[in-house]
Amino acid sequence: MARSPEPAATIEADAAPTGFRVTLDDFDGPFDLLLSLITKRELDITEVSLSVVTDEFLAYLRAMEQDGSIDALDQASEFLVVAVTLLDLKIASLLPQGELVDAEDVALLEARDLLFARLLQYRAFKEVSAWFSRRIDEESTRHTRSVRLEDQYRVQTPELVWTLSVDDFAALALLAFTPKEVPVVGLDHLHAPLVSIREQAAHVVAMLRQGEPVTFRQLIAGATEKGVIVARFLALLELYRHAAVGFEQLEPLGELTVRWTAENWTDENLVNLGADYGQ
Amino acid sequence: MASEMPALDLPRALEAILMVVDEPQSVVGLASAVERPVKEVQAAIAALVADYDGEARADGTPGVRRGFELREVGGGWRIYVRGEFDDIVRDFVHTQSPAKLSQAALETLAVIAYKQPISRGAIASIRAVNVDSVVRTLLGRGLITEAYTDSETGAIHYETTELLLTQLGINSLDELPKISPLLDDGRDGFDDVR
Amino acid sequence: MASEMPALDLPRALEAILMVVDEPQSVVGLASAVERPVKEVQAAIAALVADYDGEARADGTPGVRRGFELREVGGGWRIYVRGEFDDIVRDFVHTQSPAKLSQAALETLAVIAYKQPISRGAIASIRAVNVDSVVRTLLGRGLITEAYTDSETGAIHYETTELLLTQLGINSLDELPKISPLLDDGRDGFDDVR
Repeated sequence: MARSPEPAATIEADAAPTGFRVTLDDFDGPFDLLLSLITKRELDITEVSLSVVTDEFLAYLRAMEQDGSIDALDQASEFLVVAVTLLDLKIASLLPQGELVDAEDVALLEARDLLFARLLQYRAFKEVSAWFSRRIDEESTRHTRSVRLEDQYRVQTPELVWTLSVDDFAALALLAFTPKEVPVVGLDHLHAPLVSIREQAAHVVAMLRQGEPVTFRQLIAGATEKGVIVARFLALLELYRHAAVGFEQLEPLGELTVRWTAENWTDENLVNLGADYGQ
Repeated sequence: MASEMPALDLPRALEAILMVVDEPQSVVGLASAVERPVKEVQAAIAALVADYDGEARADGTPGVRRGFELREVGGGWRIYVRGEFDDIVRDFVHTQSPAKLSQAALETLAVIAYKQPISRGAIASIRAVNVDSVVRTLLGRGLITEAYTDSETGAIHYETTELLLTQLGINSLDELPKISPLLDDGRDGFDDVR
Repeated sequence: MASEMPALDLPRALEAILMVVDEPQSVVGLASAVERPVKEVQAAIAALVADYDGEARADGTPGVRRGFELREVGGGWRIYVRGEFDDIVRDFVHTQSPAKLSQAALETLAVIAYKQPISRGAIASIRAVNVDSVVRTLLGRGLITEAYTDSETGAIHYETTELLLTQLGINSLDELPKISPLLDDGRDGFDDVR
């Protein structure tokens, strides 16, 4: 529950392995064991490529999907705990040192790690929203006693004390009709502009439809806003879901190459893209 | 007080009140209405629930499982038609079943439920989309409400309402499924992502 | 039909219906709802009356005299609070309905006055909050009434009553001060809000 902060350290004690295993250069085993080792400082967090873990987790999810076991929210959420803890650790250990030479690599790495975590968080809410939907549906068929108050009680309610003049009343109406808008003044500069996944998907599709495989790096070239990078990544995932693109990555942390694979693609597909994301 | 009113049959008085209410009634509210200690009222409610559920009485007499039941939903107690009779009563009640929430609205609702109180900006940063119209929809449906306005940023923070609990058929936010502690302390890592 | 549904527990089905209906129900109407002969329904109702009155069951088990009763009023059956609990229920209702309308109730009343007839959903979208309980209060106070039910959506539309005019000291709604232009075309702004 949102109000009962659970220290991430309890994960360590809970060694029940999730089904998700990772294979890295110097580690091969259950993902939460990986975390255990890191928290016990037996493995250097900076050595762990979260982007590889991301890819493996996505592959794992795909496998679960094919098994039809994607409902395993428990497993997914347990994984989330681990993954985000990992991310926190990694950020903490990366920031003060900053040893990596290639600034672009660092930026890409961080962006991808953040994407990874965002994706996981996104999935968690998406999955739990199914519970909301189911409960609301179930409860909407329930009937409660809600009948008019019997006249004898109604008559005996205390006399209404009315103090408003007709002009007061009109003023009140005016107040009631004034749309309740958030005071937007002075807030815009605090936030990056919102990014439309669909618009970014259009950009991605335009690049990919030229036929040549494109690297993810190329796809986000020139994008300065993290939000744009996030949106392009989510757009790619959405396109993948629609079997419109294929991915290729030869080695961990290697170049991610995206290939256009759609056979029947119309702009209508694009219109529906990202609908799940509310825009 | 109890000694002054020895005649008051507490379970009967409570069921009389429950006949006229149109909102869930908290135990505390009921206790003040009947002028009895909360503990007694709690016990009487438990007895009523068992009674309507048809459990045997203390003396072993078999009970009758009623066509209605007493449920604790949305922070209080209320009489409901027992689930298996919902189909039969449907024709008698012109419920305006509200339009279904969109997937986007459900997800936004989930974010607010787990991270409340939360500002629109913070929701948007999690959902990666503009959530203004969805938040308005949820406000209009009474599922969320304004909790407070941050005095510094002017950002309105939202929280869920008791109506949401009622519509979910639960009594408190604690009954939401656990999704993980990450949503508490994992936040910091995401704040800069928009 | 009865042979197809041997499992239907008639008294339980009837009490489920009687728990949610607002108006007294005729035996014929009830019989058609449960698809049983009128005679059976009559007998079941008589049994329910005795049951709620606490008469001993057929097997001699002593009954419980409920805080509510089943009464025939105006040619139909409805559940009412049992007379001896009137005082307690009245006290309860008293404390629940203060003499003054809340700000929320007044604003909602103003919305209805200027936009009538208007559905609850439309009010909610203008007020950006759930207005169910406020509408009930206004109905209970006799300041608004149900104008009609939209045959397509089933949405009840509300309008103000003469009592409101009296309270405001005006003779007709035409005497309400104009607050346009907000109102003339203001609706469009709310249409996307549900």
